[in-house]
Amino acid sequence: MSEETIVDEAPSAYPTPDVKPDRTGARAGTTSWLRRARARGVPAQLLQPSLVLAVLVLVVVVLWALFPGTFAPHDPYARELTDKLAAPSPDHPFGTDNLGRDYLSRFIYGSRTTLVAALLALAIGFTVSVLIGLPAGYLGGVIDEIVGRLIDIFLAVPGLLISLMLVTSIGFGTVNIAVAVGAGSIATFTRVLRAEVLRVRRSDFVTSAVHCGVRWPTVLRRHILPHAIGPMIALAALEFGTALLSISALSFLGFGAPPPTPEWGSLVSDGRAYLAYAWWLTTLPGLAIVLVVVSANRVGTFVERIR
Amino acid sequence: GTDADPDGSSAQRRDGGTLVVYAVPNPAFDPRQSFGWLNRALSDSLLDRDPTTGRFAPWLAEKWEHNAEQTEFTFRLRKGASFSDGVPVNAASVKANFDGVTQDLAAGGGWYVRGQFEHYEKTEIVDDHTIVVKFSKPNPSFLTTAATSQLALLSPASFKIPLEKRRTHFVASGPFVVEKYVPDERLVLKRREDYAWGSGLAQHQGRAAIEKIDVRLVAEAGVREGALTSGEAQIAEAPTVDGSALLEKQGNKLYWRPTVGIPYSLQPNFRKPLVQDIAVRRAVLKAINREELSKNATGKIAPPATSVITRTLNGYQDFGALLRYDQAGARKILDDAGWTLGADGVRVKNGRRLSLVIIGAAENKPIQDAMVLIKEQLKTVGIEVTIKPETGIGPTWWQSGADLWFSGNKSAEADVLRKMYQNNGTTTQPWLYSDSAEVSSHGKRLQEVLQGEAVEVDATKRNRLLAEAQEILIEDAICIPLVEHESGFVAAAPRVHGLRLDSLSNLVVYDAWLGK
Amino acid sequence: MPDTKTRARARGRLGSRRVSGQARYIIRRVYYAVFVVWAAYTITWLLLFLMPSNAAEVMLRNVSGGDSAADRAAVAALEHRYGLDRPPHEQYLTLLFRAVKGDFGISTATGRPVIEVIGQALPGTIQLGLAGLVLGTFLGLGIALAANAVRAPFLRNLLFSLPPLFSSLPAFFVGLLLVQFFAFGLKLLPAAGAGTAAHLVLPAITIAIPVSAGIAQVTAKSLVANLRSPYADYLRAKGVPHRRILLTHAFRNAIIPATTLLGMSIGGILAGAVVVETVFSRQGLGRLMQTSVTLQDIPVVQGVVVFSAVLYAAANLLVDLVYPKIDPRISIG
Amino acid sequence: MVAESSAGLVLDVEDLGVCYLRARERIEAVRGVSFQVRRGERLAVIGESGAGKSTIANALLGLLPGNAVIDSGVARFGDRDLLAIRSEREWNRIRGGAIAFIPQDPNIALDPVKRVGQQIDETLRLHRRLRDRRELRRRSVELLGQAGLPEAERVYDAFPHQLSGGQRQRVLIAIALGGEPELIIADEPTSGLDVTVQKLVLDALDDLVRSRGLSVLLITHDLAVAAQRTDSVVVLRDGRVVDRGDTVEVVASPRHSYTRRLFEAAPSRSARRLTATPRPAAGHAERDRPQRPDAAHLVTVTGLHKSYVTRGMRSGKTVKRAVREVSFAITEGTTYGLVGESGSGKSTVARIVAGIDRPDCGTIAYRGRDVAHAGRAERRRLHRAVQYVFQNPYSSLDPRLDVAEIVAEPLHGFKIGARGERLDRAAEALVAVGLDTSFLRRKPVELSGGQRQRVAIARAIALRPELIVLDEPTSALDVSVQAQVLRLLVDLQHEFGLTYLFISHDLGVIRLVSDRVGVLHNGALVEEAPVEQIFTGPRQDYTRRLIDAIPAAPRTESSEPSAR
Ligand SMILES: Nc1ncnc2c1ncn2[C@@H]1O[C@H](COP(=O)(O)OP(=O)(O)OP(=O)(O)O)[C@@H](O)[C@H]1O
Ligand SMILES: Nc1ncnc2c1ncn2[C@@H]1O[C@H](COP(=O)(O)OP(=O)(O)OP(=O)(O)O)[C@@H](O)[C@H]1O
Ligand SMILES: [Mg+2]
Ligand SMILES: [Mg+2]
Ligand code: NI
Repeated sequence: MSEETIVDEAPSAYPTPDVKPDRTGARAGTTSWLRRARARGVPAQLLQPSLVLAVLVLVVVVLWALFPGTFAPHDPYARELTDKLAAPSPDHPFGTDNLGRDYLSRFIYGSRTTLVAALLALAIGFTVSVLIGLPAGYLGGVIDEIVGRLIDIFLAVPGLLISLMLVTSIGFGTVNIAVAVGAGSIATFTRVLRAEVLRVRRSDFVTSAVHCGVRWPTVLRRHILPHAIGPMIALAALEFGTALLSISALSFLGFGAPPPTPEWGSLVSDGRAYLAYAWWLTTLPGLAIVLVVVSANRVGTFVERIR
Repeated sequence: GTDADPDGSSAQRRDGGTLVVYAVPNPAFDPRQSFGWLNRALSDSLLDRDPTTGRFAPWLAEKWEHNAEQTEFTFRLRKGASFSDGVPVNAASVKANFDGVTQDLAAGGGWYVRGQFEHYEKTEIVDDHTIVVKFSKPNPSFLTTAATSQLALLSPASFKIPLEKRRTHFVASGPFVVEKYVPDERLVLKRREDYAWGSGLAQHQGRAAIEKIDVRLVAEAGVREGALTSGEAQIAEAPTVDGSALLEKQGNKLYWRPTVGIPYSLQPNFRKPLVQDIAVRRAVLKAINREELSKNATGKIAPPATSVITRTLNGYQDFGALLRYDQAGARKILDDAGWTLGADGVRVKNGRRLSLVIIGAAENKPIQDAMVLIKEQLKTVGIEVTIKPETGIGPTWWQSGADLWFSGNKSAEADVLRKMYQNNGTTTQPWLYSDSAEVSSHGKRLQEVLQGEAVEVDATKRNRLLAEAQEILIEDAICIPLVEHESGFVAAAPRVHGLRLDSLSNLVVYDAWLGK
Repeated sequence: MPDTKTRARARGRLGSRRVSGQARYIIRRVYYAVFVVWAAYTITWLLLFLMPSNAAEVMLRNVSGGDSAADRAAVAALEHRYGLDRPPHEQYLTLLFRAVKGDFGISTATGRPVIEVIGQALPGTIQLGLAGLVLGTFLGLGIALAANAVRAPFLRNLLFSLPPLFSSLPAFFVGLLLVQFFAFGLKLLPAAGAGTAAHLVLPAITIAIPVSAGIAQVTAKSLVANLRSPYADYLRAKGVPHRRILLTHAFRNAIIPATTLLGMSIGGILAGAVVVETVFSRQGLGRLMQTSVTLQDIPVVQGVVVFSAVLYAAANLLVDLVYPKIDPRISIG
Repeated sequence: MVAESSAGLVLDVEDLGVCYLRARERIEAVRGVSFQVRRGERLAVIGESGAGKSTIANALLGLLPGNAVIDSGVARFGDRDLLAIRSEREWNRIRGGAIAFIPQDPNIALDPVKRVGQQIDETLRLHRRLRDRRELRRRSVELLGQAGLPEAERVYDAFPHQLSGGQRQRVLIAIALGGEPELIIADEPTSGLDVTVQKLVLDALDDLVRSRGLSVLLITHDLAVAAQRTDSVVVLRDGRVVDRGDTVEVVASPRHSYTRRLFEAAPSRSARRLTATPRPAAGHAERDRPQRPDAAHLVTVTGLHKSYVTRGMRSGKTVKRAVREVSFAITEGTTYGLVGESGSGKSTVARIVAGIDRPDCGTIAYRGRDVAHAGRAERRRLHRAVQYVFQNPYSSLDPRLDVAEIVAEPLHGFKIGARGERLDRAAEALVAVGLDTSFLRRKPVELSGGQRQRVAIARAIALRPELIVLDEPTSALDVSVQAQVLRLLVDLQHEFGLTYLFISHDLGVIRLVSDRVGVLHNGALVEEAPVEQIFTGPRQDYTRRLIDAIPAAPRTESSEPSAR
């Protein structure tokens, strides 16, 4: 009857306009995301002011993390006895704390611990989920059933509580909270990956490959992973912001690196004692964290969109 | 202060009102298991002791006396006093209190009074209001302890409650009772209308002037200070050093008293090979600039320590000369001991880096700041320090692997030294030092002195023994004293009158009243 | 009237099928909720069982309060008292059996039953969570509707960028900022504590912000999709004005994913409570968690985690039960 | 041509031009289109997919998407120019009122969370200004009755998901009537429906239009619908009018070559089985047709059952019995056609026969060996002999691989030949399906639908299989492309001696390629016979309806696609 019924989903699903068959070929939704990015005119998109700003912020912070010594105006541990609890000034843009230490320098040095922790958390979440989610989603059966249930349960307990429980067991410190946050994010990653694998696995080209006698490790490597990894990368970009927040929160609660090592969360927490009369100690690092997280999320949504 | 009327005048005393206190959350307020101003609001002791003169005053006991050997202490109890559960304060209930100590000791508690009860024999009831407490050996420090909250009287029923639970659930005879307790959030105290047994040092008799005390338990000093500034609270407990200066400028009054007992010190974990080395401990002792700690971390309310006990204690002697900041001396000690400076500025000996872990209370900002400063100071002589902030550090701190514990101790008696440093062959304090020569240059002398001091009835002789103990502890750097931390530190709004601090430097609110 | 009679009959026919379907539906959802709680309990037990530190020693040091060392005998006694010396599966089964009866053990920090400690913390968190949830829901739905209603591109972009901004705000920062501004600056609201409605305002706002971010994001996205969907096109072709399409059609449809999210955001609220209750010194599950972690009070940590799973399961059960009322497509089946 | 009387003119469109702006690209969707609709007239706009039909409808309803620009034209409707209306409020008065719209897919056009009654009431509220609930209900139920729904009361209180597609489409008709329109614009009003329901709905619409004297602008690509149910026709190609006039005239003698091709490409009721194109070089002996009755059965399917269990997040466990008790046999070298409407279980059977899925019970004997319960090695051997071509050429090719890799995949999978050899065989297969080797390095994105399906077929034949299961291999393709692919399949069958299991929902297509036909209905095989017998003497009502659904455009002898 009709040559248009390409969309053979259940009738109750409401396909949005972009699900409509698109004769340019993007229809399967599995096109290489880079190619699609180019086709959609990424250069123009890249020039959005908010995106440029976000990338700039991230670049600055990454540079801070890489070469804190080059960017910090002062030694993060040096105390200037005459400048205790000094308000922000050109010399001390973030002011100084009760020991007379330059807070901006401490923040810049804190970028290293915090960013490294966030990246470590991401790496753990990502790697473990690939190790679990990929075979589970592909092989199905009992393994997948168990993994699916585990994900359900871990999602029922907030990630932060899982992290806290792990911190209780493995102790405090930057690496430990990174591990705990990473472990807390495994469920999120695995859920997305598993869903992607299930989706790709059901697609005709995978069925076809299996039917063509291709063995399963090859199917995983050649057909499934390349298609399932796109959403994972986008998720990782978004989860980076979340990991930053969780790590700052744990550090704020006092489970991070011991003093005097600066961390973003503990800097805000240290300033709390002077909340009533030294606003800069909480407000400025706080704002800076917000800026970085917003930037990370902005870039994350961008990556997700061009996927 | 700028009050036209001194606080002592009772002519202007106003009755009633609610006192809002922003206090540090404390998981316990049982006087026998904790310190703090709440102890004195909720419980009474047999005696009181003037913090300045050291004279005893009657409280629940009208009269007291002891034999010459100081092994028998007789107390005549005041009539009419009662615990808030209705049980009278009489011979039987007081006996239950002393017997309760042994019970607590057996259950792993009662640490504060352990020294005083090592030779406890029994309590005899003479009549309904007279008891005799008997020890098998002289106990010269007993009365001093009896006059603190550490031996506050609880209703006999309280001893049936397990120790852990008793931390917040007990019945005593104080001027206030707990009306409502929300852990970590709020504590509401209500005055006892029938209270009529104030201490002899109190400025008034009868019930307290303040009807209710609304205690908000807030961990952040900044918030506590803010609440006082914004008028929400009348008392902010433990303000920061910098904050308190500001609060005072705003017209608030600051109350504190140097602590009594052992000043903030570094206690070595003698299980760790690095601090077993006497040279290392001595170098640490010399390389610390106590003036700087006091000036930049703990504030003027915490002067540099001059001995291993505070100057407020009987038996204290000034060893400030031994505790002088002496970088060169520290370097020399280490050089002599074979610790050579490595490439990274940290000393090494036999391939072992001179790297120490210091553990300290995470929730205490001055301690954290002081540890940061110590880290810097020790670095200049080639000792690396890692800070380990922890909450609720207890006896197992040495299991955390730390080399040094940043801590202090409250006690009204110099006998606290014995409690801390006696090494009686048991394994109750496995982190303590051994008497071996490499650890101590005085052999078993310290133990002899401590055991002798405990039973020495003659005050002059006893002080001499105590002085020797202090000297050994400092010379061998078995305790590395830092600063005499403040105690009972609060900032109060100008309208709060009648606050004072007791012999254990705890704030007493019984006499307080609220002006306009 | 014949009209209403046939109508009643028609309703009845559809209705009776729905009842039996719904009974089965409810049983299934309850069963699932119980499963989630059991599994959460088991997993936390497993994780903590693998934990290196010794619960009995932690307990003893809290009891003694000073610094006498953990006596081996005392530790052994405690271990025996808490059954820590028995084989793992036996421990697990006894504990599970006790947990079913509401006994989650004894808090090592306070010596009180965990269930009592949690029970004491619960009202504070429920109060805070409900306030945050209600505030967050209204804020989120408001933002989503406004974002789809306004025409000015600038305002529209601004409203659409609010949810991602909100979800990037660390709760500890928002809380401190609010305290600084409203409590210390304007002296309008108390900075910490609990008790009165005034005490609830700032923490509730802090906790509502991430909740509203999620709801606004999902609802706004869903509204956009619904407004672009064929039925919205058709409504336009029917001559239905935009505002009516938005409010009476698209909104009803967009609420459906938001409802699911509402159930899930319980987890977020509990996680937020850890920070918010700490910042505002309120008693609650979150604060309890924070202090228990620092004091290594293992039974309480486990209790809170399990309890958060209970709350999550309960909230989602509730959502599942109202779901058929919102989405008629669910009711039969 | 159209009579030049302006009397009774309802809609007069002149020189309509619309283009879409898309990422620095200008797509000219409609150019210089003019037509008129008179009172009581039914005008068909026909054309291939993408010809611009919907664009015209949307332009006339003021519903063009934001990136569309009207370049030129006037559309006089009464005293207004529809293209000049800018005010949203004015549009809302006209849409659903004087001009009613019936959308393509009834399954997704109704608000899923509102009762059907409320959605009819809405039109009455907005356009007839009715407020009283009881009155609204009475009128709505009446409209539902007029739209041909027997259980109007029940339908009024139902939610859309509780109705069938046909019922929903009639609800849309009722809504259209609610505004008392002068003109109904219907954009492919039945293409979302099953063939068997289409007729019912169109009949209901026809009756109403005739009894009320309404005008209809019917957009369709279904030539049979246009031929049977409209008075005049406009043929669109690439946005331009290529042919127009009285329906009967245009259908009888299409003037434009495009129109002719449009009609020719569609398989018809009277079409015959295609035979292979005679190739001079082919060394194969022409096979006898119809099949030798004594030929061996390659595949024998007996008592096949298959159920699907779905576990929804909220809806719980549901069991769908997709196939029950299906038995048939395929003779070697022939094509077995499996026909049935959407959801009848065709793909399920196909996947089981191809060894992709296993049946719940029943046996499949391949050359006498049971494969339904075979082990791994056995199934692997089966896969070599049985290849599968998917319905959707857009999803069955991995977009990341190039054509060479795709076609060589089975060779790779079964470890046949060395690397270079595989490439040669892939190229060979590609040539066999009529694509030259320059396609080897292309990615699927760079191919048209027809080319993709050829690649998929090339992949299937690369292994030289015995049986190819073709699951609706042409239903995603345009009619003209469909004809080419069908011809290719027949030629390949001849050349390689292949056996086909050919699946389609279109009996017309089945007739072109099959020797024997099975009719599936709700998972059961309701009828099974040689192809001619199905057409000459269908025993089941259902089969008859399927036959009726084949486009029935009258055609000349020359329009037979098979050139004998
Ligand atoms: N929103 C849009 N943006 C860009 N191009 C569009 C848009 N809508 C349609 N087109 C293009 O305009 C042309 C005409 O499309 P239109 O939808 O009118 O075709 P149609 O004849 O209705 O096709 P079908 O039978 O598939 O519905 C096509 O090439 C299509 O790709
Ligand atoms: N994997 C599956 N899980 C659940 N149900 C399924 C699955 N595959 C098919 N079904 C159901 O089984 C029935 C038969 O499906 P099948 O795909 O065989 O139909 P079909 O005749 O090929 O339809 P179409 O023409 O739409 O392709 C349908 O009702 C379908 O919804
Ligand atoms: Mg169209
Ligand atoms: Mg199919
Ligand atoms: Ni004054």
